[in-house]
Amino acid sequence: MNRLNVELPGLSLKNPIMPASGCFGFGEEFAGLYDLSVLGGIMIKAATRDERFGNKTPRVAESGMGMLNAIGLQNPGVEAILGEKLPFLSNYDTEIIANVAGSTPEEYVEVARMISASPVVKALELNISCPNVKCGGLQFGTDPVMASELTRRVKAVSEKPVYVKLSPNVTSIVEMATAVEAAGADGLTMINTLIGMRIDVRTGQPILANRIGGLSGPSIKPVAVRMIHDVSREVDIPIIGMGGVMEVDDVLEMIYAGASAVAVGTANFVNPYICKEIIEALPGRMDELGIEHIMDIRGRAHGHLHRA
Amino acid sequence: MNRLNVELPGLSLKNPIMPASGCFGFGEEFAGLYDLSVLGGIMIKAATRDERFGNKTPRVAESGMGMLNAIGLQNPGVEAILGEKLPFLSNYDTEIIANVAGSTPEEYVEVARMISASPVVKALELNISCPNVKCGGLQFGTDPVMASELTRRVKAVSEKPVYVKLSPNVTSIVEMATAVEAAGADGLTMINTLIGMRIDVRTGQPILANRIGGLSGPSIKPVAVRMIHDVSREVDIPIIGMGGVMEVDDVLEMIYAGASAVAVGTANFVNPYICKEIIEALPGRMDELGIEHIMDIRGRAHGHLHRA
Amino acid sequence: MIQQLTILSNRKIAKGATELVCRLPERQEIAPGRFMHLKVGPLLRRPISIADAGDDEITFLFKEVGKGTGELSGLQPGMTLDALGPLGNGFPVDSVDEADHVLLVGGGIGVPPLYYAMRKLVERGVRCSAVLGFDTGESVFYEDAFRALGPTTVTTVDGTAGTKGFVTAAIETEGVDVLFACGPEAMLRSVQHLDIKERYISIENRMGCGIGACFACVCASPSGYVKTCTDGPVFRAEEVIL
Amino acid sequence: MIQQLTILSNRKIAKGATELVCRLPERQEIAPGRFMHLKVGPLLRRPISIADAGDDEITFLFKEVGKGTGELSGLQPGMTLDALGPLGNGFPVDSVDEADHVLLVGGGIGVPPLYYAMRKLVERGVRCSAVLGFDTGESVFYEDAFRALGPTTVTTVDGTAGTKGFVTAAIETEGVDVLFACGPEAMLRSVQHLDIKERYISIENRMGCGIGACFACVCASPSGYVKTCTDGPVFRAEEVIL
Ligand SMILES: Cc1cc2nc3c(=O)[nH]c(=O)nc-3n(C[C@H](O)[C@H](O)[C@H](O)COP(=O)(O)OP(=O)(O)OC[C@H]3O[C@@H](n4cnc5c(N)ncnc54)[C@H](O)[C@@H]3O)c2cc1C
Ligand SMILES: Cc1cc2nc3c(=O)[nH]c(=O)nc-3n(C[C@H](O)[C@H](O)[C@H](O)COP(=O)(O)OP(=O)(O)OC[C@H]3O[C@@H](n4cnc5c(N)ncnc54)[C@H](O)[C@@H]3O)c2cc1C
Ligand SMILES: Cc1cc2nc3c(=O)[nH]c(=O)nc-3n(C[C@H](O)[C@H](O)[C@H](O)COP(=O)(O)O)c2cc1C
Ligand SMILES: Cc1cc2nc3c(=O)[nH]c(=O)nc-3n(C[C@H](O)[C@H](O)[C@H](O)COP(=O)(O)O)c2cc1C
Ligand code: FES
Ligand code: FES
Repeated sequence: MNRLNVELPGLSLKNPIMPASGCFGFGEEFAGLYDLSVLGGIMIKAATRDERFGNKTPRVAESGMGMLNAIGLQNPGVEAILGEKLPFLSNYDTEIIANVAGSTPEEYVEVARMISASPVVKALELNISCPNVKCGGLQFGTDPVMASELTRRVKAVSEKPVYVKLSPNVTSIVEMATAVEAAGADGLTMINTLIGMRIDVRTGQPILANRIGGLSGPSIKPVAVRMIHDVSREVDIPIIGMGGVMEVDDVLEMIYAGASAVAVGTANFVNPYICKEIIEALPGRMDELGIEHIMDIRGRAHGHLHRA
Repeated sequence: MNRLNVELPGLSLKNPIMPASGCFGFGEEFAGLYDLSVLGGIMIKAATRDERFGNKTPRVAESGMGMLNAIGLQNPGVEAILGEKLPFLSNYDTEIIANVAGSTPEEYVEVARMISASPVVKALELNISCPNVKCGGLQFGTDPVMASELTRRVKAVSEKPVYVKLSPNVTSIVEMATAVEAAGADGLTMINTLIGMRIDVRTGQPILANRIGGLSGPSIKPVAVRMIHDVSREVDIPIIGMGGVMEVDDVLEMIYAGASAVAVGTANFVNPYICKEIIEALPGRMDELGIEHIMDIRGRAHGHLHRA
Repeated sequence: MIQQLTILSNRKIAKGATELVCRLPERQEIAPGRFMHLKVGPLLRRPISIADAGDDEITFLFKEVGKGTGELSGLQPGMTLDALGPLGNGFPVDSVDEADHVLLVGGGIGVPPLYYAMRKLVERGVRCSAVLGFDTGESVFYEDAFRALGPTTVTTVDGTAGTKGFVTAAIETEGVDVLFACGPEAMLRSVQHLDIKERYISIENRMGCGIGACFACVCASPSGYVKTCTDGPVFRAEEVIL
Repeated sequence: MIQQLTILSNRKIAKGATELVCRLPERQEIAPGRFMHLKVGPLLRRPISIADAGDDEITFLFKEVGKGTGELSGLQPGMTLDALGPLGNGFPVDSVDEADHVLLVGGGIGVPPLYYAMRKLVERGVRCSAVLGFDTGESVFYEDAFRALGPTTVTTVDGTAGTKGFVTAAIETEGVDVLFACGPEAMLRSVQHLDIKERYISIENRMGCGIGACFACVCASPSGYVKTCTDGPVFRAEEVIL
């Protein structure tokens, strides 16, 4: 019996673990370390219409148990991804989720249309929550009207199910979630990074060239768990949870809170084998806790279970 | 020359360091450890109209470098604070800031009226951002219209300057800040805690009896620095910064970001001597960095300085 | 009140029980039942009862349950440990009447503070007996040390050592004047109302500050609430509502 | 690629320079100029160049500047250190022509990888000379070790050892075929366009993953950008725009 498989719109996951977008590139670097086919899925780095070089460096700072990044959606552009990156990933038996970004609704639509047509891509992740780019990204993710309009337009052109990635930098994450659900989102992925800043006391200036960056890692896990918990009570579409997952118990916390699958971001930088290790550790930990199938515990923290 | 003094509405601080509300009780426990007169000020625990017993236990959980608390505004009520707590604090040469909370606007107004009349109290801190109580608290802190209305009503009765404590759980902290400034706030204190949740994987249930709690400590510092930075560019009233301050460089970061004084919360639980130690460490660190007066660096991260 | 302890030894003495002995930076008298608030890697400190103390030595006994206690168990002799304390109110070992018979009831990792309390009582010549409950034979510790001080009954849930059953079943209140108890909440609840004149129980609660300032550790009481860290952790049984 | 190194020694050898020698868990060949991504307390790893390596030993030289390097300096012999690596591309010590004259220019904490590079070149019989710049006499390290390998000039900014002035002032390009340089960005910028046939420079950049996946460490290049961690840290001088 497979105790770890999860069926989600467009995604037949052999286990609920996948690297988070932007934290695994297009898999190439990790393919040298372990067989990517062990992964439930891979959320690849954001694609924009054209190649982007991203922000100036420094692009990384640290604080407590958190990482601040301001990469700025550096990527080779959707055509290069289709031509050079996806063929490589097609060698692996794992579900590819393509992260779609842009500066204008038109760019999102165009990228979604192109990349969703690839047979390698099983679902889209609509990145309306990147805090590190001047135009686009975050403002779509903090206004429910803009977010639902964008979701509708992307859904209209996408050949694959669309998961919308929510920003935690909002007053009501539930309002955002229900808005994009009503607009046709097939699922949600949450959370993206919190906006943060570090200042170098020697210069008095922000450490990041972009001044602000996105906070990820253990620091944000309680925020993620709370938001997944609150949203999963109010929507009927599945949630892929993320935010500070470092070990197997963090995965369970997110699933108890209501997630159907879990993405691992920053932890890949600390231990590049982490996704594989968590997958291997899951069955043993489930035995200890008396969990038969991983989905048995989904949403158990709030007592009522979901369809999806 | 005093290199550390800061003059703010109602507050003549001998140095910019004070314990944050709820993290120092009413000073009694710490008075046995060091002379409270070394402190720039003390932000005392929230006062409500009547005694409150707060939430059920467990009230504390942990995550990464963060603490989750759900105390629930336990306090003896404003009359007991006036009668039993403030007389004790009047023995110390430090500025007392009274934290005002409530479930209804009427309760806030009543508490503010009563406590602001005490000669021991030099300023009020309007706590519109506590995530740990069912009624009141957070909803006043996430809606700019409610926040400004409440500020106006409290200002109308308060005999002392009013600082409004902002919640980070909003889409636009700048909007909240400018709204309460327009309503007459004399200053801002920020940030209160982020909302978070931890789940016990053995039970599948939230660790905190209140389910959610407020996240404080190093985990939230980059969020605090970013918000202080953004708000201080847009308002003319001073900011008392807080959120994850553990050491002297954290204080400097907040002042570079735009704070005029800094409160220390969770760190008091880790090291009850921390406020005193930071105050003692400041001049030496300022020497190393070539800072003559602490206010020389205020807001330097964004290049333009403020009045206030 | 912050002391740097120097690790002298750290070893597992039973299943789920590690004994950590440290040198105190200076001589001091520490009352049984008080605790130290220990700082290892996690943000907040960890409250651990004092299992024994001499002039310049202190002993803790702890169970590895998470990150904090996990790090405690990794401490090597020679390293230092940052301790806030001693904190809280202990067992009233000095005010017990010399003619009284004291029964000490401990469950699992609640046993350690009772050892120190019994040692102090016996030093004063007070008659003591102990009932100690463990899960299984492998988790029993300090049995001989207790026996050296007075009559001791050991119980295990699975019967692999001592009497089979819960500790509460082995309690004999006949002739007992004073009760000291420490252990899981269920055990405390069942000894709380025993027919013994004076009953003291040591309770546990998640803590923040450990010094009475944060209100994390409150416990309901007939008079409102009490704080575990400063009003306790040892309370008169009737002072707390469990 | 994650290795548990065992600390053999850890000592301050000059102002701002601590030498950490570790045992490798297994024999391996490590090219000079590569780095290890070390995990101590902070969340992210810390990139540190390899200052020397033998069959089963590896040496790092680092300057304490923050939490991560602070913790590195506290490691005691016998402890283990979690290291990801070796990572990146090093100096082309094996492809340098045997007839060439290699000049190695290092500044401050940029000096360590050059020692290992020079040792490897000299082993192959390549003619080498070194120019090493430090702040002050107290911060000079490895001077004798370099001299044992070939002609070495030391400079200090304040003139308290060697030639007074910046390292760049002491460079003599006459007859030099290959340049290896590592040091502060200002130094690299001034040696980047020296009139030497082949120039290799090792650059620093804040890193996330260290393996090419996160795009934290990019550097502008005439062809777009390069990643310091996988395309570098050693680059041909004309490949990067500083
Ligand atoms: C007054 C007092 C005395 C204690 N004496 C002992 C002792 O002598 N030996 C012993 O093994 N244990 C003792 N405990 C329990 C001990 O404090 C916890 O087991 C320990 O804090 C768990 O930390 P952790 O990081 O390993 O576990 P985690 O579960 O990772 O801890 C997470 C958080 O929960 C808190 N926490 C978890 N369990 C408890 C608990 N049972 N009580 C209080 N806080 C808890 C931790 O302090 C921390 O803040 C005592 C507790 C109290 C209140
Ligand atoms: C390829 C490479 C090789 C290096 N080799 C050496 C060496 O041999 N000896 C040595 O002393 N130092 C070396 N450094 C610099 C060293 O990595 C930093 O000094 C160290 O990471 C600082 O960590 P910290 O926690 O002490 O300081 P903090 O300032 O607290 O670090 C905060 C964050 O900034 C990063 N950071 C800070 N300064 C630097 C820097 N100069 N380069 C890269 N990241 C930085 C840290 O990695 C961390 O993520 C090298 C850097 C690179 C990129
Ligand atoms: C370096 C870095 C790059 C990221 N790039 C992207 C991205 O391209 N698209 C996206 O949707 N999220 C991106 N994220 C956000 C992560 O996918 C994830 O939502 C977030 O980091 C929280 O998870 P974590 O705490 O496990 O890292 C990035 C995060 C980091 C740290
Ligand atoms: C245990 C606890 C109790 C708190 N009680 C209050 C309170 O009564 N009123 C209030 O305005 N803020 C309260 N806070 C919030 C703090 O004042 C502060 O804004 C927050 O903790 C961030 O600072 P820190 O990271 O330094 O703790 C409390 C925080 C903690 C941890
Ligand atoms: S732990 Fe803070 S009051 Fe008891
Ligand atoms: S550090 Fe991640 S790409 Fe170089």
